[in-house]
Amino acid sequence: MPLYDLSYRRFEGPRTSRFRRSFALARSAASLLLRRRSFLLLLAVSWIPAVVRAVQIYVARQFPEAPDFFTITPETWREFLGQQVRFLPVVLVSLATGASAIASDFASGAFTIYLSKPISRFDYVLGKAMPVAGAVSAVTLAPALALLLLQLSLAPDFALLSKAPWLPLAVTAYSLFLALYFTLSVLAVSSLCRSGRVAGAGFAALVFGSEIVARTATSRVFGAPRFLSLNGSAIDAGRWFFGESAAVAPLVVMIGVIALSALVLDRRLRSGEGAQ
Amino acid sequence: MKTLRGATLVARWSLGELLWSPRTLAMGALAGAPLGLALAYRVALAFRVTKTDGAEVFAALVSGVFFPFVAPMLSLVYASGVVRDDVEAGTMPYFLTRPLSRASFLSGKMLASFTMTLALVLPSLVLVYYVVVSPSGWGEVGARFPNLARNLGVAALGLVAYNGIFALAGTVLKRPLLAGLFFIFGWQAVATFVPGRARLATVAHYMSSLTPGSSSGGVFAGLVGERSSPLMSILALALIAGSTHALAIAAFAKKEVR
Amino acid sequence: MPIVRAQGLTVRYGAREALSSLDLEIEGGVTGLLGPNGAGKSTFLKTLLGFLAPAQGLVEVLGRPVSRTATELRRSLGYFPERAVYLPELNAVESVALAGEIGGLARKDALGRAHEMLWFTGLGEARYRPVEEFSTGMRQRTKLAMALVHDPDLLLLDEPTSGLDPSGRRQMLDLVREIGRRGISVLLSTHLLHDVEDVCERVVLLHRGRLVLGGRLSELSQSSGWVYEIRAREEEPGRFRRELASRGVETAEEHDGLLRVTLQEPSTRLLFEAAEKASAEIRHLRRFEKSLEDRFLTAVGEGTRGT
Amino acid sequence: MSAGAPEPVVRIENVSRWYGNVLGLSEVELALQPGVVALLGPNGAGKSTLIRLVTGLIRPSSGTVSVFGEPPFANPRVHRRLGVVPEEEELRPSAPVRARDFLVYLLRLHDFEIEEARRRAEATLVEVGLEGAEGTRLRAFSRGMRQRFRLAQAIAHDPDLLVLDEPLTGLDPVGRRELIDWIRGFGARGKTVLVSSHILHEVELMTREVVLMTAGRILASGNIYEIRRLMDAHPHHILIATPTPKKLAARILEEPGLHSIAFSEEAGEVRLETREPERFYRLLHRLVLEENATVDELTSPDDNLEAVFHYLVGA
Repeated sequence: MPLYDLSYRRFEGPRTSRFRRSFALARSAASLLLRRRSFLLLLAVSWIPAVVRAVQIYVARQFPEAPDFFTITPETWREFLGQQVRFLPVVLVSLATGASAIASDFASGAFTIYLSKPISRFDYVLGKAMPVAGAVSAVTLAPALALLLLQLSLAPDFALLSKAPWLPLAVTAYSLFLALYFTLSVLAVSSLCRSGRVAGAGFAALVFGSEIVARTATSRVFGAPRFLSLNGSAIDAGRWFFGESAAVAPLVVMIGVIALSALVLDRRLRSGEGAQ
Repeated sequence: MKTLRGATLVARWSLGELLWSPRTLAMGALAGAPLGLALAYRVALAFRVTKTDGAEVFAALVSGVFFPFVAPMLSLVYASGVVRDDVEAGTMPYFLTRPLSRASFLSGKMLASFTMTLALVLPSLVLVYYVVVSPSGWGEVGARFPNLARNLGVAALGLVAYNGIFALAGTVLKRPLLAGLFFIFGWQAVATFVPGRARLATVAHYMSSLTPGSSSGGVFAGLVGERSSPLMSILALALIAGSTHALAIAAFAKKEVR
Repeated sequence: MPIVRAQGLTVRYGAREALSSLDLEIEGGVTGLLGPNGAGKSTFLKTLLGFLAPAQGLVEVLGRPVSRTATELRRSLGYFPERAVYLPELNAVESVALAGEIGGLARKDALGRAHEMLWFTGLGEARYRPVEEFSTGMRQRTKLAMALVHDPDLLLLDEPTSGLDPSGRRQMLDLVREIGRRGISVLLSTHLLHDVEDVCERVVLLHRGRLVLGGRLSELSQSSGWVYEIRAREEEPGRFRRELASRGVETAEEHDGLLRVTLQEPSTRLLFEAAEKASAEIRHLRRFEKSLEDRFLTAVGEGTRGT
Repeated sequence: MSAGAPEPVVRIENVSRWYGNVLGLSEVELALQPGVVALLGPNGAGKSTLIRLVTGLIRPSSGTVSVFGEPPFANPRVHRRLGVVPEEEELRPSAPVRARDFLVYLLRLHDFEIEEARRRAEATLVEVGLEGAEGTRLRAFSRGMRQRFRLAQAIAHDPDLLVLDEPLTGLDPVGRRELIDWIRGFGARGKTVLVSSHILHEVELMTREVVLMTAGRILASGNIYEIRRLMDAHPHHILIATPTPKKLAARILEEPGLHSIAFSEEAGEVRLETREPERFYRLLHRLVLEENATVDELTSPDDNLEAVFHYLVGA
């Protein structure tokens, strides 16, 4: 087998910036995801609520006398984004993209290969976070903006925007905050487990578990104060972004979870580096 | 090596292993969640934020959190690892070439897993009972005691049934954790929610039938379907436990472990 | 200018001191890193990469100090880990190209380099197959390709030949020799002394976290006196040995019939004469240099239990 | 494997084993008598499959395997007298288990009482060179220490049949030499040892009995020199180091039975091939003694296992 005539040559070409290196990590993960039919199916299914909303906008525009259920207000977008969380598209998408992201790198040893290259732990997390945040935005920000465009295209007098010019900004801010919240929490759980499956099961148990505990506490123990599950807080915090008066608890819970996830990620990646 | 002696040896060692494995930290927190709620209730009670009666809170925590969520999750995490843990740890070849039958090895493992779940659930139940009922005075605590005793019995019976199902899954399936999650949050939640006979193929239904005045037993604790008689429920749980443990042992005897 | 320098380097895992005040300089070229299990070889490689922060002392690679924030320094380092590592779900070209991009190459440069590296390591035909289906030998070569793709100046190899059969080992060592010839310095950590004897110019021997032996391989293994290994076919066992002893030749019996003989002067004629006299026939005669293994054993000492 | 010998410790009759459509073993025949036998072959030749069959971890797809006269799969009676050093795998118990406690537990599974189990565990850990590390956690073991523990758990109950799958990998030279000497000693005590490896020059120090495998089949089994003699088709190489290669080569050229000859002045070397090595060894003796030729070194690269391995396996 002629081994050496294709001998080794030195490389004199240009070197890229650190961001481009973590972007390469993200692009590779994204291309793997887009190859999986089950993931594309999940994205498609997650857009169904947006289609329902589009019908609602169309009916409200064509038949002004329709029942007020169809009236379009800025809150329609908050409700839409909130439902993307409650009826699981956001949870399932973050699970599908983030659960095994770091766990499989620990299991396969890929983490060691990446960190032996000239990137830092932050670059690594950034590279792992981009596909997850992108996927979550694909089922929150993208459909919400599409609905906004549909609304504007059908209403020439831009009534909605004149009444609430801040709406596109609010939708974007809330979507990105949701993306940050779910991305960091699923990656933190992923960094705690040795296999992607265990991480997926852990994240699902965390989300459903907090839902059950919160509902039991609220409905049959305390009645009054609404106990907050992971999803519950994400939904209620939406009010802050749409200028409605809102309790501070959901926002505090979300910020707390984000901080905790960042802490867990830093500690796990630091110990992962040494132990590999 | 007589089967019984082997099984007890394996059980004692595996219990030690489970106790010190990192998973017990997470499972301790899970079993402690209802306790956290009970303490929050006491604080709310102290500030007169809520007036619900302690006994009712206990019933709510038992049927709302313990039986549909804590019991099955703990059983899933521990029982589904009866084979997989040793394979992943790389120690399985050491055990399969020892002079003890596969039946006694697996029964030891399953006994350890069941004991571990018992050791986490029962104390938590007793603590929650004490925390929420004691404000209504010692008389109440004594009066309600049979209620606690029955719930401890139902919990133990439910745990042995769940352990059997997930131990079988752990021995036979490639991805027992995923299958277990679908069983808890998918099948069992829906079957106990919709009317009809589907609920007979779940553990939660029988557990809720044995605790009067509770919800339908599943995660969507909603409308209360027809209940099975207590005797039938106990028999059903015992049958589920017995058959699944036996099937697991039969499957393991033939299994070529990687 | 040494490519690696350590001064008073101490690295601890909890209470255990893996490296204890290590002073060491490694020149360019292919250097063997030797030592019994637990001597601190892997720890030393990880410290060079900045994976482990030293408790005391400093370590420099290619003239620049290593620290947790010296990320850019790893651009000139290539690492071949001991563990069986691979990039999940990717084929060989995708794996090596991604490793190149993270090493700082633009996408198209990384793809070009990936193909080049895979042909160089002998994986040309298998480059589009998923790495998860590769045999042990092919995985080792993929690891080498991933370590080389961003063109490092110093290559750190941790047990590159472990798990390979003889032909696989020979091909891996040929690759290491070829890399050395191309001006890339190599630090080869291994248990197999034969690998070091085949490929390395210099050797460094660690034991319990300290430097015990270092220097050029040629100097370390020149022989003292003429020592020969003989195996003879004899009608009467033992007679040949007695004959040799009667001629004042010091003999020692190795296992199953292999004799080790020390001569004062290099002429072997004496051995044939003794064989003829003892009606024996010499079938194997090899001049024996004090092999690296002997130096290793004496330097490390027989009592290396439980490290 | 002489016929009519007592019932062999391990008998494998016409065994094939498939993993789906991947061939593990096809129609393998083998019988093992007491002593040390080395199982050799390139990666993927079927060595591990054969070992997993003998130790009863898997069942044959066809044919029969019997150890001590019984099928070994999940068979406690066989496992009582069996010691296994499994293929090297990560040893990552999740719980912080100590070496001594784990070994005592494994011995208790052999029906030993607690005191006997502790005594044996202590003695075995010292014997394999883990003195002082008995109390260390298995997770913290280095690769070499793990390998030594792997041996300890296989020999602590003094088995009659010891099966080792690549025991040398990961051991440093001191550890390897100790293990080789230990295996030779264990075989000499009338026990049966089956050891697989591909570090050939070290297996030669262990035993002369080999089983050569490739692509799931046994190519040859028996004493290495017997196998070598059977390979007449393959001429013997003889290598002579001499200050006067051309003169010596010219002299040897006249000898009948010479297959081919080459000499190199710079290397100071004569290399010849022949099917009658005996004749040429005698010739060399005469040349040195009567015609004053000088022979510094005389080696036959074929004798060693590596050459036989290459010739047969065609690596």
